Amino acid sequence: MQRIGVFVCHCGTNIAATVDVKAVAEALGHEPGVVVSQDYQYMCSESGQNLVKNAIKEHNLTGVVICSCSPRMHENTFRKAAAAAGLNPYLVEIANIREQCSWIHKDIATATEKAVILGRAAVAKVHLNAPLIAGESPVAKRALVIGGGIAGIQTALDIAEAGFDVDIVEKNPTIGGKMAQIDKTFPTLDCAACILTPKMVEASQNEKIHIHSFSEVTDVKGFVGNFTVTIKKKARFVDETKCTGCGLCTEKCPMKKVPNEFNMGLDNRTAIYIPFAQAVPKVATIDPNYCMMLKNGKCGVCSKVCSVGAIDYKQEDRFIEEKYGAIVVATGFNPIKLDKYDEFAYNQSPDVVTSLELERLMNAAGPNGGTLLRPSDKTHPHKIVFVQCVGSRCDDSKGKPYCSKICCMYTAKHAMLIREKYPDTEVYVFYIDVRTPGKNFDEFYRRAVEQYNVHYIKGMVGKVTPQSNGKLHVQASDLLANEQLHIDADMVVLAAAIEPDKTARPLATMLTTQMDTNDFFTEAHPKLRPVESATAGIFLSGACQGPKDIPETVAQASAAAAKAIGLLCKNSITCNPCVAHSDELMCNGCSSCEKVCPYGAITYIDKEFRMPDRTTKVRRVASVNPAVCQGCGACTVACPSGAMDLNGFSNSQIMAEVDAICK
Amino acid sequence: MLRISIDKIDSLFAAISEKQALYIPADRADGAAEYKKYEAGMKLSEKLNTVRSAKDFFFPQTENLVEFKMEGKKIEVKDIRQESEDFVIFGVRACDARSFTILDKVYLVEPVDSFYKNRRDHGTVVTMACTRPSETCFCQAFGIDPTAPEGDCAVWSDGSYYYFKANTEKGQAFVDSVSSLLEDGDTAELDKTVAKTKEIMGRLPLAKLSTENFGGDKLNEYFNSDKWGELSESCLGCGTCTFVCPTCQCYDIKDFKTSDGIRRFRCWDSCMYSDFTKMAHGNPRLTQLERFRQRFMHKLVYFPANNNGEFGCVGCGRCLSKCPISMNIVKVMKALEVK
Amino acid sequence: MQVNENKEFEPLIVAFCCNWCSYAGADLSGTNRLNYPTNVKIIRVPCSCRVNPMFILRAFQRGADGVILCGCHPGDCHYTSGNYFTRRRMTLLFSMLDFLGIERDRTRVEWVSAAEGAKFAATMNEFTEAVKKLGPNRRLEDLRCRKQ
Amino acid sequence: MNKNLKEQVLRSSGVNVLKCMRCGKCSGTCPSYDEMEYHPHQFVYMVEKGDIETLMNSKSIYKCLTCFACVDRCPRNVEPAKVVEAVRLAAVRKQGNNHMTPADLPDMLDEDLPQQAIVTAFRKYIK
Amino acid sequence: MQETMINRAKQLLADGTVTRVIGWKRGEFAYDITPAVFESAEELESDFVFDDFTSANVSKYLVKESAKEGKVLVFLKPCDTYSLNQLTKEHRVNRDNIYVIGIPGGPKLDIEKIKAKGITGILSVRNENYTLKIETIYGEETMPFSEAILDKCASCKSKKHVTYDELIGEDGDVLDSNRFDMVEKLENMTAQERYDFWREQLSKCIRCNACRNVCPACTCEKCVFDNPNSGVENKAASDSFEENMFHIIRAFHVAGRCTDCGECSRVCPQNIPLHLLNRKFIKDINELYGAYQAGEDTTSKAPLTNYTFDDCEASIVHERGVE
Repeated sequence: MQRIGVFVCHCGTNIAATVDVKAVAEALGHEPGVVVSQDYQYMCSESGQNLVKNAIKEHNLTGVVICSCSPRMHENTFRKAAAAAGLNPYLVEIANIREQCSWIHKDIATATEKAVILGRAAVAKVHLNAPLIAGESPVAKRALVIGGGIAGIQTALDIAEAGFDVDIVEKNPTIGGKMAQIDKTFPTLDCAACILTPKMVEASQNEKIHIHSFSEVTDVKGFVGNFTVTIKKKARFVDETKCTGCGLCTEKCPMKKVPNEFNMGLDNRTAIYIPFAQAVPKVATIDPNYCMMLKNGKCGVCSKVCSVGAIDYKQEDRFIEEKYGAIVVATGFNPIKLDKYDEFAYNQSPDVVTSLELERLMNAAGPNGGTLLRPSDKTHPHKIVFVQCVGSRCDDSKGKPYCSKICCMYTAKHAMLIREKYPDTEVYVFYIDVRTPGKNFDEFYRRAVEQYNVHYIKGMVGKVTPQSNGKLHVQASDLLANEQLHIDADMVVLAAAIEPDKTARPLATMLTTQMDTNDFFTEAHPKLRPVESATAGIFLSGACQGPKDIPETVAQASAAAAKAIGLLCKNSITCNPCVAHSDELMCNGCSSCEKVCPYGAITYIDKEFRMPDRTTKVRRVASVNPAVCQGCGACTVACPSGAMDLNGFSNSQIMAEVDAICK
Repeated sequence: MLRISIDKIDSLFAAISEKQALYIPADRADGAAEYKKYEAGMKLSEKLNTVRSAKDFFFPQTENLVEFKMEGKKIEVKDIRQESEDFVIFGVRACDARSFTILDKVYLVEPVDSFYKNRRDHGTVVTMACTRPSETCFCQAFGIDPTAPEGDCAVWSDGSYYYFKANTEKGQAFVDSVSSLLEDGDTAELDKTVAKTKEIMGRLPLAKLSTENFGGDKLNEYFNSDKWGELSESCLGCGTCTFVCPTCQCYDIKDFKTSDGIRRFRCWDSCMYSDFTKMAHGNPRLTQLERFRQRFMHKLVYFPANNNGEFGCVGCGRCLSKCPISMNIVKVMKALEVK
Repeated sequence: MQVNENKEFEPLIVAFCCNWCSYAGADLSGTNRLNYPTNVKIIRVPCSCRVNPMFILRAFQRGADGVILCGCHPGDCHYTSGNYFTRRRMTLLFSMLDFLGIERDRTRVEWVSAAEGAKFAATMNEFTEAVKKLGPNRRLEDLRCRKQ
Repeated sequence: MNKNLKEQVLRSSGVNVLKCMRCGKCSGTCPSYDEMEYHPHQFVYMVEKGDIETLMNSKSIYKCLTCFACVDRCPRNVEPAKVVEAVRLAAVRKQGNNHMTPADLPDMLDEDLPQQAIVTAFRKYIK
Repeated sequence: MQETMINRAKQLLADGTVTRVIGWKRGEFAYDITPAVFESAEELESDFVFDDFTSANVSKYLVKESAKEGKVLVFLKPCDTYSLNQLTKEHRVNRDNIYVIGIPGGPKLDIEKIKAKGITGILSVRNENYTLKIETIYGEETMPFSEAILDKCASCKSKKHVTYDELIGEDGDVLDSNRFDMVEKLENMTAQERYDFWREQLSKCIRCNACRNVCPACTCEKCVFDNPNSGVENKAASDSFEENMFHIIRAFHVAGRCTDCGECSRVCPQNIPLHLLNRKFIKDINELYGAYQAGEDTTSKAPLTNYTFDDCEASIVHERGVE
């Protein structure tokens, strides 16, 4: 038999002025199961709580109903009080008779009647409350960072700084990411390599950081605090532990016509290569698509010249498995492919380039050693047209619907750098809007216009036509002058939209994190939890969550690190006990619940059941991981058999409330 | 014999329904027949039978038994039994008429079911002889003569007249109450109709179905028969057969929480349902095979064992035409029979 | 609720509110002393997606005259996607009730954020009025539960 | 502003002019730009403002080649050429403003002009 | 056709591909055909039947049968293959343990429609050039084949087999069916008319659960209506509310999962057009969330376990209907 105590709070006059609290206590005292019903001035006060605690002990209560302010206010207070008196904290229910009764009603009679009904619903519910015990699960003290660009490096450094081991998985032979390809950074114009490479070195030298370059995540199992991740270390045919990065092999390799991806294919590299001088790890990699030794067994030059014997043509992909407490996704972005934009002649003329290609063309370590020359004839361009928003803000299948955010600023940077270095070059920028929200951003853009005399034209380029004289005919509109412009340019630079890296989507599936329709990872809350994914223990760093410039990326990377550190600091995680659970006897294993679970908390197991005729039958049934479940209840409604229920808000509890209210 | 011309039947119905509630089989929009409370203009259905049997009048699908009023912590028990009104069911076929005899053996023996008795006492059963039996009919197997139905009063039709004959006191009272509308007449035409019907009965596909190898003493022959597995294999476990059956009598008692108390009611149960006779300790029939067997063993063996050889089936054929997968007592008897 | 000859019909409204947005929004309308009728009784659920169609039918069975479901605005769900499922489920359920001839104004879904105390109160006022106009729920009530 | 006309143009073109983000790519791409008094991007904007009559009275609408370059290249799928065609249609449909009467026909007969064209024009431009 | 099927089944039994065959077994009369499992050539030879009355969708039996040892052969009509796919998708059957032979679909006959014509004492039914010759104890009767076909066949949605291991006969196409006509008609009525329509229909319900138990989407280990802890359990409707609730919840539970096989209406002893409730959901789903056919494949996301950011609001129900 239930022994329920009801405690009605006056909240000074906040409740008592419009609700006859004595009458409420009296009425609820007559409810079945209620053994004590009292009212008090301030139930949340020390003495009010003592009243509750004493009643629990004195009457040996099995449930407590507090009629007071919103549970969002003091539910925890009273749960703690109950726990202190030896009653399971989840046997406490709150009837909200302040915010949802006394404060909104004026008539004492009706407000009192409603307060009684709300109290009765809480009593009905508490009859069915079960004691819940919050579970705990241990936390593996190691973090995984997926992606070794500036976001991943920053996150790893911050986590390592806090004293935790952290692994970086980078799919390319070196960390550094897109930032390593960039020449200068806005709005300060400092050299990207000069600020990035020290961080790369720092990461490689930090004892706590373990870099798995040329590697990929192939499987993720487990949940917050307890992920098991399989990492594929792709064969690079060079023993990382032996290679000193001397580069002799790359000099001697006879296969020299491999498009150099680091330079956006604007020049060539050898089949065995180190992507760039400051690569980390500085280890050679053999490209099996071009290496003649790997393709037909004829060559072996690199092996012969290598003084430490690091070359290993027989190397195979290796898989390692590691446990992590937290995972940070930092998979970054890529410019979109421009094949569909015929009007800009990107595929027709080498002198039409993307902005990232321009970065390489202008970089001292780039194909032209830092001198800006037209890719076609290596002459100096005198007229350059920049086209903004190529593929951004598009409502069609060719492009992306969002603003890529970084293009306005880097285009101003490019224009300025060109005008600075080559004052004889005329620069036109065709824009739809110039977006410069950011510290010193607008000033930077104004400098390009005012100080460097870059021609900013509001309007879009309609067409670029390569001419026989090597010029590019640019046809565009100048909306403010209301005229069509025709410019014969030497080069055209396209600000291609950026998109999440292609590896992100399969990764999201493995991580059971959500993505938006553009394949950007979805944050747990767009305002308040911007660096966490909705899946506990998975954090988001950098452009994988949305377009970002370097300062924003670094800020988010550190924020994600802070969140990960917060998790790793704990020895164990206390789980919310109000989680879903499945009645295996009733579960059909139909997977409906799994499909609506935003957290991937539901898995299926084959379980053996004893059948009525004493045979056994193996059936697929759902199993909820209480450490991952957040208790939303979506699964309970998706389940047709009602096998899935939610602790603390069970079907029977909610229906008891409905019944009590409708009585 | 007392009779009334078919075209005057409306006046007879009107006269009956003036004194007490009258129920007749009438056609619904979907073509099926069901018992409806007579209202002026309603036509007697020409269908052989209704989808639901006539047992509903004495043993309705749900019936309130008792109420508990609750106020705070006080509980008050309320007896809600009321004396039933008098009523007449007209046009009950011989099979359904026999079903009341079977139900009586369950509900009117000690302890008497007061709810059933109340209705039985107040209801007059007016039966109607069959003229156009269907291929699914097998009442003959249970010794029922559809041309001479039981019931308080039997009615025959020869196409021009309805003929009346009281079988019981209640039936006689009924005939007396409408005697002003009846006239005496010869039965020559009727005798021909009856003879014709009897001839058709002999030609029915199930005319040869016999119960001689079934009965109360056949428990050992059939309980462990290996046929049950095969027969029950396709059973969906729905309750169609039991709910259209005029003799199925099992019920479950349930409580319903109303706004101010509990209403205890009973409702039909089906031995085909997985929680049939489920008790605190568990369920004695855990598989569909056992539940399926229960239904047929009950009708063909257990019931006769306890009721002087009377079978728990009247051969109305409803389960034959309504079972979703066409598994029925005839197929069971034929498959099971050990000669 | 009963109809009394000399008393205006007072409908019973059951409001399911998600803990994170709408329940907080209801609290806010209390904090700001924004009145809405006592007819509305709130049941707290973790997320609007916890509301099973059975709960809604249950409320009608037991004597509710209107049922309203409040959750976070689409895109703001505390559990990221719960209210998207709610939206589909309730659209279909309400459409089915409509198909069965149940008055459509007896059911509603409204997105109320934790900041929209005023919207919560306005919604409840409006909904109560709409249900009042319909009169007592007769098409989806259980006579056994009707108050004497 | 003539609301009905705007409605008519929007309906017959099926274009949502509110999608335009004023990038001017249509005008940047238009081969007839210089022939026009009002250019494609202005077209879209004028329809949005409801200033249809000005357009109907402008020769610009007949300068559009309907090459669909603007439709193809518009990043927002606004389809300016369809708006142009819709305004032309609106002009055609305008009662009392029909460009031909049966009496005009004999003068128009020209041996270089295919008869088909005359019949088509006649059908199109007469009440 | 029947001969071909029996021969193929015998072959597959003989070569050990399968150990059992699910098909239909002839009954007492022309029409009372029972789904059955056959284990030998002899059984097939004597009892297997495939004709105008073999309308039962046998896919649901695979839940039980595919869990047993040995592969089972099943003959599926096009509509039945949708059911099997849906069961496969929901992990209710072991598809690897099933050998599906696709067979041509209906139209199949509805004995109720023949009997509704007043024809009784039926001894045999022959289809001669789409005229039914019905031999009865009261003499021979005839009626057009088209007037006796099952409702579910009259609004057939597809002649295409969506899953099979082999086919007997040609595969057909997805059809442009008129299956939503009646739903639309009801939608265009006033709320009062719809209410009256459904009251008349649902008040006939005797809660025999035939609709639920025959439904290939209703394979719950324990149905909420049988589970005393669910809060909605009941055995018989004591009030019209319970009649409504049962059918609303049942339709809701199969929404987005119902393949529209039409078995529910076929087996209803009270002729309640239950399929209209399911079709209403199908129609709504198609209109609001894009065309979706449950059972068409085994991978696509079901409409109720899926969403888009710009789904319509529930208020669309208020906006579109007539009053």
